[in-house]
Formats: sequence, structure tokens, C-alpha cells
Amino acid sequence: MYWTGLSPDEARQFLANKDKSKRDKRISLKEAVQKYVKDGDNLGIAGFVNARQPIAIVHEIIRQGRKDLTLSFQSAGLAPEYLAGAMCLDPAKNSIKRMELAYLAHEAFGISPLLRYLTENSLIELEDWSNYNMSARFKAGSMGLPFIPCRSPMGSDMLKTNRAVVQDCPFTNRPIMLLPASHPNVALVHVQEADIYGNCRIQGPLFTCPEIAMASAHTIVTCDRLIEHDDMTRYPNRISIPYFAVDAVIEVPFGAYPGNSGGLYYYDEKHIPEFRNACEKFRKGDRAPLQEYYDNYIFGVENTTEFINKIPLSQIQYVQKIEPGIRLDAAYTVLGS
Amino acid sequence: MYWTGLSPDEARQFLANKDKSKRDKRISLKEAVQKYVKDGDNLGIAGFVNARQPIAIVHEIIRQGRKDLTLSFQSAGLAPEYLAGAMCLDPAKNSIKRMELAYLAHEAFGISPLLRYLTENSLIELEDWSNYNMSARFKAGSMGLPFIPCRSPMGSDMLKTNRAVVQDCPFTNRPIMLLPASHPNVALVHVQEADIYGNCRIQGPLFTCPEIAMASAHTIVTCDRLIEHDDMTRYPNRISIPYFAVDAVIEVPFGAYPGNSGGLYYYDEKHIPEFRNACEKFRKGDRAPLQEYYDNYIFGVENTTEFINKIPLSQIQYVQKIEPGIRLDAAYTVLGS
Amino acid sequence: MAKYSEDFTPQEMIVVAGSRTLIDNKVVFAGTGLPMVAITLAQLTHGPGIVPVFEAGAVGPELSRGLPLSVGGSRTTYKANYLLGLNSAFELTQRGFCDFGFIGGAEIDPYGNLNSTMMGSFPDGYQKPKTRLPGSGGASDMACSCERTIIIMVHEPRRFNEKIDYITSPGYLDGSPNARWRAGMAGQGPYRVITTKAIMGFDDETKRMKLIATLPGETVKSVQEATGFELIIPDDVYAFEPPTVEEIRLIREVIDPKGYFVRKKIKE
Amino acid sequence: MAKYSEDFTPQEMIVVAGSRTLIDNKVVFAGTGLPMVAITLAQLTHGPGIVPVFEAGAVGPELSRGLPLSVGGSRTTYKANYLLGLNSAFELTQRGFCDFGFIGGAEIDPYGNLNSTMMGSFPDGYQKPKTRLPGSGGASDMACSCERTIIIMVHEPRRFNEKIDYITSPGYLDGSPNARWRAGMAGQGPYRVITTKAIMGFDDETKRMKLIATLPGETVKSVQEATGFELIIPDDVYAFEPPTVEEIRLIREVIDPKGYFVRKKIKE
Repeated sequence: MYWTGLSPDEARQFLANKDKSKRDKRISLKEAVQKYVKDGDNLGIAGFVNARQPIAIVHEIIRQGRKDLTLSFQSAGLAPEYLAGAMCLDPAKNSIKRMELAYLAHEAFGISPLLRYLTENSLIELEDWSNYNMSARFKAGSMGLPFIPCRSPMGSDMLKTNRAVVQDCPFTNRPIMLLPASHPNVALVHVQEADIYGNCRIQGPLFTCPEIAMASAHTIVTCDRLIEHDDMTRYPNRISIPYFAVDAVIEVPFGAYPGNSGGLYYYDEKHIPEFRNACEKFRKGDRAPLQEYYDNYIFGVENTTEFINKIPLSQIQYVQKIEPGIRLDAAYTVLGS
Repeated sequence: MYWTGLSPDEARQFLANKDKSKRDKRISLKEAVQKYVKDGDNLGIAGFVNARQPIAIVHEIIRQGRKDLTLSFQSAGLAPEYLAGAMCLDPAKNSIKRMELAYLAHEAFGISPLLRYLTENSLIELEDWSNYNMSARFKAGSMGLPFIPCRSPMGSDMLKTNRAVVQDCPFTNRPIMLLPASHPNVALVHVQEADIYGNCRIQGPLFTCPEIAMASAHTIVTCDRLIEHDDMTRYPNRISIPYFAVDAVIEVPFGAYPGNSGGLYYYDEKHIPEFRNACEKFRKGDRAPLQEYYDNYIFGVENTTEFINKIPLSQIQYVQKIEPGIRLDAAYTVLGS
Repeated sequence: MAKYSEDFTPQEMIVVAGSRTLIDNKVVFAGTGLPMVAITLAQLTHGPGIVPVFEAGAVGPELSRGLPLSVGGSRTTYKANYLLGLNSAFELTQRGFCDFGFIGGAEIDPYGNLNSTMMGSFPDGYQKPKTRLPGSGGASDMACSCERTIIIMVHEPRRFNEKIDYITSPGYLDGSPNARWRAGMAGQGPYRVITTKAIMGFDDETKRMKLIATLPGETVKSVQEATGFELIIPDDVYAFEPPTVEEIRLIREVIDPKGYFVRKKIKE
Repeated sequence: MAKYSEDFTPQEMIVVAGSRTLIDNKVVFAGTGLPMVAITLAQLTHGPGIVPVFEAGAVGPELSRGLPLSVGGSRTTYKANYLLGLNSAFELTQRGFCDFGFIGGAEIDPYGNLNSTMMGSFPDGYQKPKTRLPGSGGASDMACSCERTIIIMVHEPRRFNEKIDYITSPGYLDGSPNARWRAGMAGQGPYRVITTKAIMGFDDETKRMKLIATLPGETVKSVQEATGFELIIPDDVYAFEPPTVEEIRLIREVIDPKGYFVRKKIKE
């Protein structure tokens, strides 16, 4: 048995020694990535397909360059696609070594061109799981358990190459899967609202964000807006991630753009295909559009503010206008600077 | 291996065949107990010690009389104490056969006199677990898993008499406990707010209420107030128990009295000792005060309204006044009749 | 006005067939794309009480804010009756709360096993597939743990194979008695296969795929010719009732007016 | 005014000793009763950053709405920073988020194993105990999974036994090397035993209880006489600093003015 990221005993030890105090965790995104994301790390990517993907964090990682990464996620789209694109363009600066995944594609927007490119050319190593498997692996990690049982996908070929173990249940004598916990080195999480200590209030589906944050050794959170701590703790039942599971919190409006951040902005149905088409062209041998995309939107900017400034305002207003999600709780005060 | 309540495979089968439609589930408490609570059942008792205990449901069970019950709970106080008192007074009408428990007492109000009486006289069978164990056993049941692993209390004598199994983890080779799921026949749950379909919004600690409701074959919910369905679904992230896990919903104001219902009323520091002292006297050989308590407050009334009417209004107003919990979400409309 | 539509796409036909297969008041775990359209159509016709479940966390929402582009998007959450995350959705399913699940794949075998992971040689070629597909997502979990599954496929011979390259979502495995039970699964397995050409089920005994009905314009022969393995052809195969004018109107005007899913090429 | 109080109860002494043992900015899993008082006292003195965790679900609340009567009551929830249920609280602990846990018991052995389940013969007399106690509650989980535990006890010879009737909350088990690790536990085990007479710790080598400090009015001899097994008595045993006037004022006037916990007989 091998572990990627931390083993359960290492993860416990690491957390036991960690400073869990309630302190202001604001820091720049640049510093957060410098401090917490290392070459060779296992990164837990939060969100679901293209909703609340940690796009701002991933763009910053790409600007700084990180190598030999393992990416762990259930269903993701843009975040691993961006990292894959960076690897395709310059593997000496950014590279993915391995993915532990359930699904990488873009649902209505189409398949992932670069997953095809990287795997069909054997440039990365894969470990396939189901959505429930990856979710439950993060959950086991967040619970401090070395494994968690699961009934699916028993009978699937996934079990022939991944690390799941099938045993007979000692109580029912029927076979059951045991999934090893996942403890990424760093969780990359985007939420709508956080306070300066790192408490997060997620609107809409939680996906696997709390589990990933609590399973990982470190957690970087970007939020569309920072709110007053008192407004956060006024509704303690609505806090999705407690502050002591978070190491760095950065206010990055549109930090999940061009994906969906429930209650704030919908998928950008123009920009996602723009990026995906450049990836598809790369897969088919035309490198230029992808290089141009990165030069323009990632390497050519300092941060997400500059990235968003390159998108026509009307396009941004449109994704805000059509966002149909539950509006955020009325009770908050945006934190002044 | 034996199962109390339903085995995991029976519980799955039962639920697969069950009507999960969204329908008005209002019914009288009398009918709900008649319909769902049978002699010999395993009852999952929600709440925690004397907070949100299903007192109204338990009083109705006692009025109707049920025998050979198994009670499953983590930490409870008044609910099992009331059932124990009924058994002490007339075991031909009400009886407990077995308890699967972590703790039965009343914290600041003292130990459970009738747990001592029943066990020291060997009148019931016990299976001891920890709070986390019982909580995790309900959780395994709610997750559709036959067991769940757990690290505590490894090394304890509890493992010598309960059904936990210790195995070496196939990933770390360290020993770990496996806890069998608990699937009670009926969950007894009190919440602050529900809608007519059974959706529940719990305020304050959830205890293990969602897990017990979702693990059980049937669930009876009493609520301090019914609210409009639209007010419930306006905040879907705050729904703690979904309607399809609930079979019957009954509006019973003060359904957890004399215990605490967060945001509505605090512990009654007069009435709880009044009852507990009667129990203590029974344990020491004086039966009359307990008989009198039951004749007055349980058998002498038809329902919780009549029970509450026997408490001085000033005493009720006081437990409302001193309740310090988070006030309930402002956005609700109490459902008219 | 005629009762039946005379102008519909294969995708619309699948949606209509999927919708009619659903039963009112049942809990249906919705995959992305056509299943969402089919569920909404059923809700607007014979099944107003159908309860949709989305793997990202939303349970029982109203689907009245536009067709979701993703099972994790905001449009799945409006007036939901429960809203946590992936673990809670799959736990509900494992527990037995989901009566039906809608799944798909790139490749299917006679026992309803589906491949949505890779084309190529497995296990030796796993790290260098001929074609890499998106992966399981939640389909394999739904295949195992929903009480019954409804499979949606494009009907082409290369997708219907006696042996598939990789079992992502288990059906009846090798078709042996109680194969699913013995493997440890919770649900009963595939119920219907709905394609662009036919409605199929599975033989009670052998668990092999059998033809139930041919879709408009198809015959038993044309369906068999489009299938890469031999179908069981019972005597009572019937012609499926074509989409009604009203069903097509609902799909085009109410449910998917932008044609996100029903006018696109079906995705693998 | 004198620095030290000259009038305090044994319960108040325990609270002060417990408070002083806590370290600022650490996460402390709070048992019912005296531990809650000790945590609040520490927050009001040297440890404003201490984060209390309650097993019923509340994490990091402000304890400013009156002393909780229960770890599940409403007074534990005010401005909490996380608020789910028992599973989440114990999972946090198992994961390693809780630095200290405060537990108690009716009976303790030299290795810090505690009994809060039953007096009598075990296992044969399990279903007919001599005295039945309330049961584990969350104490055994805290004993296993908090990084360190602080034990609070009434100091009487009958409660300190070489062999206890039932191990509810494991300490160092039989004291053999790595006994806790080999048993599968996550936390490091007992750190201090705070009683009405002394502060004790555990020998690094043998894991047996050793005296660290005597409380006001006690001597090494009086402590040993009140202990039903032999304590390790190092050379550097010291007299614990008595409660200050300010500590006692805070307990009586601010934290527990009704005397729920500090003026009552200590519960088993």
C-alpha cells in the first residue's frame, strides 16, 4: 500500500502539531501559493465540474509554476484543464504527475481535450474512482479514519487498478469495498463568503468542499467576498468550513470565473468554450491558440482582477444577471479594507 | 452476529419498497404511535441528554402501553427515564427489554435513578457504547453501510460485551473498530420547525437527529411549530432532515418540555428535579411519588397540551424567557390550521 | 390537430421514451443532459410528483429556473428540499432512497454493463488508452445503488459489444444468478435501455438484453443490425407510441428552448 | 488586598488547577460541569484564545450567556464557529483538531484508565452490576482521540485502585510500551490528573501515575494516603500555587454565580 499526499497517521500527527488558533488569515494569493503549494504536492481540488472550481488559485499556481503535482478530485473541469494546459505548453515549468479522479470533462460544454491528450500519450498516471469514492475518500480523511466502506462501484473494473480493497463484511458476510482516506497536502477551495479567520459559508450544494478542506494538511480558501465575523457566527448552523481547517483566506471576486459561483455568477457560456476550443486545437496539433490564451489571460496578467478586466463588462454583467441560484443570505456586511 | 431493529439488508429492502412521495404527513400523535410503534420495536431516541428529547411521543407511547422495547440512543435523559418509570410502575403495560446506549443520566440534574434500579435488579439487558459509537452506528445506518470504522474507544472494556469487531486496517495494519449499523424500527424525533411534508429545520446542535431519522424504518417527528413549506425551501441549506425520511409530522408545542428546545425554551429546573426525585424515591423503595407523578402528568392527561396546562404559566414563561439559544430564523410563517 | 408529432429528433425521441418510463412519485437520480430533460417532461405530463436528486447535492428542487447545464449548477437548487453535497446524495442512494437512476455510457454489453472510462486494452493498457473518456463520475455509483437504473445510449453497432473494454458502471456483470448480490451491490440493476432506435429490457433468467419495443421508423431487424451482439427477441415486441405533439412542444418551447441537449449530438 | 484567596472549596481548587493547566489558543473538548467552568476561567485569565468544543456539536462558541447546564444546551451555541452534531464533533477529534480533552470518572487506576460504567464484577456480572453508573458518554472517545487528556477526580482511596472494575476511558492501558498506539488509538493519552488534593502526571517510562504538586493543605503523605495504589513520588514535587483572590472572584461572581457546579458535591 502506498499513500499519495499524507498517510492517515502522518495527517493526524501534522494536525496535532498545527496552530489551530483563531487569527487573521488574510494574505495575498501570491504569498499563499508560495507558502503552501510545493512541487510534488497532492492538491485536493474542490468544487464540482465547473462550479466553484478554484480558478484564481490555479491561475496563480500556473504563473508561479509547480511540478510533479498529484491532483485529487471527484468531478472537475476547468481547474485540472488549466493545469493540464500549462503542462502541455511548458512541462519544465508546470507538470501533473498523477490524477486521482472520478471525472474530468465539462458536461454540456464537452469532453476534456487535454485529459485525452495527456493520457493517450501516456504523460500522466491515473487512478480511477467513482464520484462517491473520491467524495468518501476525502470524507474518511476529514473524519480521521484510515478508510471508509462503500458499496459502489462493486463489480467495476475500477477496483482492478485502484487501491480499494474488497473484504467480506464481518457482520453481514457480504463483500464490501474499503476506500483508503485521501489527505492532500493542500486543499484549493473557492466559496462565496468567508470571514478573516477562515470560516466559510457555502451557498447551494456543498459539493465535497468541507471534506477536502478538513482532510488536507493545508487549505487555501478564496472567497467572492469577505464578510464580518459577527455576520458569520450569527448563523453558526450555516458555517460549512470552520476556521481552524483553513490556513489562508483571500478575497478574490470572481475567483471561480468562468465557472459558476452559486448566487453570484453563472457559467460563462462564451469564455468556457473559448478556452476549451483552444485545448481541443492543441490536442489536434495546433499549439498557437492555447499559447495565446495563456499569454493573454494567465501569464499576461498579475491576478484575477486583471484577468476579469480583460473580459467585456457586458459579458460579466450577463453571467451575473442570469445566475438563478438562491440569493445569498441577506444578513451580512461586506468587510471594508 | 445478531441485529436489533432491522439488519442492513432488511433496512435497504424496506426503504426500497416504501412510498417516498411528497405528501401531507400530518396525523394526530395518538394515531402516529398506534400506526408506527409496535411491541418489541427498537426505538431510536433523538435529542441529547435533556435537549430536544421526544417527550411528547414518549408520553403518548406510555399512555398506550408498549412492551419489550429496545431503546437506542447516544446520551439521553428524560425520554428513557419516563419509559423506565412506566415499566417500574406497571411492567405488564410498558416494558423495556434492552438499551443500546452511551449514557443515561441528567448531567447537572444528577444520575438516572431508574437506570440504577433496572440494571442493579437485572430487569433489562444493556449494550454499552460510547457517544461517538452510537452516533456513528446511526450514521452508518443512514448511509446504507453495514458498518463504519472508528478509533474509539479502542482498549476499552466496552468492546468485550458489545458487537464491535476489531480488525487490522488493510491499509495501515493498525487495529481499528468496526461498528455495526443501527437501523431502529422507529425514530422518535423532536425539532423546532417542520413543514407538512416532514422537512425539518433544526436550530442549534443537530445532535444525531438527522442520522437517526434516516437510519430508521419509520420516523415520527414532533415540532414546536409547523411552518409554510415555501419558508422551509427558501433556505434549502438549512433543511436538516428531508421529508422522505419522515412518516408522520405532528405540531406539538412544548413537545420537548421539560427539556430544552433551542431558541424556544430552556430546561425547566423545577420540573426536571420534580420528576427525577420521584424516580429516586422509587429506587429507594417509595413507589407513591412516582405513581402520583404519572397519574397526574401522563395518565391523567390526553396530550401534551393538557400536560403543559398543569404547569403554572409563570413557570412556562420563565423557561421561555431564560432560553438563551440562537433565535430562530426570522423568515417563517406559522402554518394556520 | 394530430395527436402524434411527425417531426422529432432522435434525442427528442429518447427524452420522450425516458419520460414515459418514469413513474409518478418516485425518486429519480438525474444524470446530466437528456435525463434532466426527460425528468422535467415527465413532471409536466404524467409525473408531477417525481422527485429529482442531483449528485452534487440538491434533492427535490423545482426545475423551473431554466434547464441546468450541470448537475452541480445553481439551476438544480431552487426550492430544494435538502441540499448538502456529493456524499449526502450518494449516501441517500446507497441507503435506498433513490428508486431510479438515469445513466449512460459509450459502450454497453448484453448484461447492461457500461463503459465510460476508456477504449483500449485493459488492464495492461490502462495508462495508455486508445481513447480516454471522461470517467465514471457518479454513473457507477448510481448503477450499483439506485434501486433500478435506466440506461440511455446512442444506438450504433460499435457501442453494443458482447465484451466491452472496461466495466465502469456494473449491470448484471456476467449474468450469473444473483451476480449483483454476490458482488455486494445494493440495487436491483438495469431496468431499461433507451436508445435512438429501441426500448430494451433484460431477460429475467439469463439477464441478457431483450428487445421490448421499436421506436418509430425502426424494425426488429434494423434494431438487431445496429446491435453488436444478439438481442433476445420475444414474441411481444411492439412499436413504441410516437412522441405526441404536446410532448415535443413541451421539450422545445418549455424545457429546452435553447436546444442545449435535445438538438445537440449526443455526447459519450 | 492579599494575592491569594484564603477561602475556597475543593471544587473551586479543581477549577483553578484545571484552568492553569490549559494553554492559550488550544482547542479544548469540554466535558460537562467543572471543565466548562475551568475553560471559562482560563479564557478570562491567561487563555482568551482557548477554543471550546462541545460534543453535542458546538465548536468555538462564546460562553457569555450563562454557564451551560449541559454540553448539549443552548448556552453552548452562542456565536459558535461551527455547529453540526455529535458525529462532527467526534470526527474533528479523531482527525486531530482537539488538543486537550477534559474527562472524569468514578474510578481510576495507576495508568490513567477510568471507569464510569459500573461497579461490580465484569464481564460475568455485567448485566447485574453492584452499582450502575451513567456510562461512557463521550468521555471514552475523548480519552482515545483528543491529543492529550486532563482527568478530573475526587481524591478518595476507593476511587484510586490498582485494578478498576471496568475500563470505560482508556489511559495508558497496562502501561506497556506504545500500548495506546498498538491498541489503535489516535491521541497521546492522559496528561494530568487534577483532584481535590493534588496534581499528578505520568512517568514517561512506566506510564504510572506520579505526583507533581500538592494542593494547599495537602502533603505528599496525605495525598499518598488518599490514593489506593502507590504513587511515584519524584524529588521535585512542589506545593501548587493557591487560587488567587481574582480567580475565586471570577468563578463566584462571573462564571457560576448560581453555584451550579462549584458549590455542589462533585458528581461521579
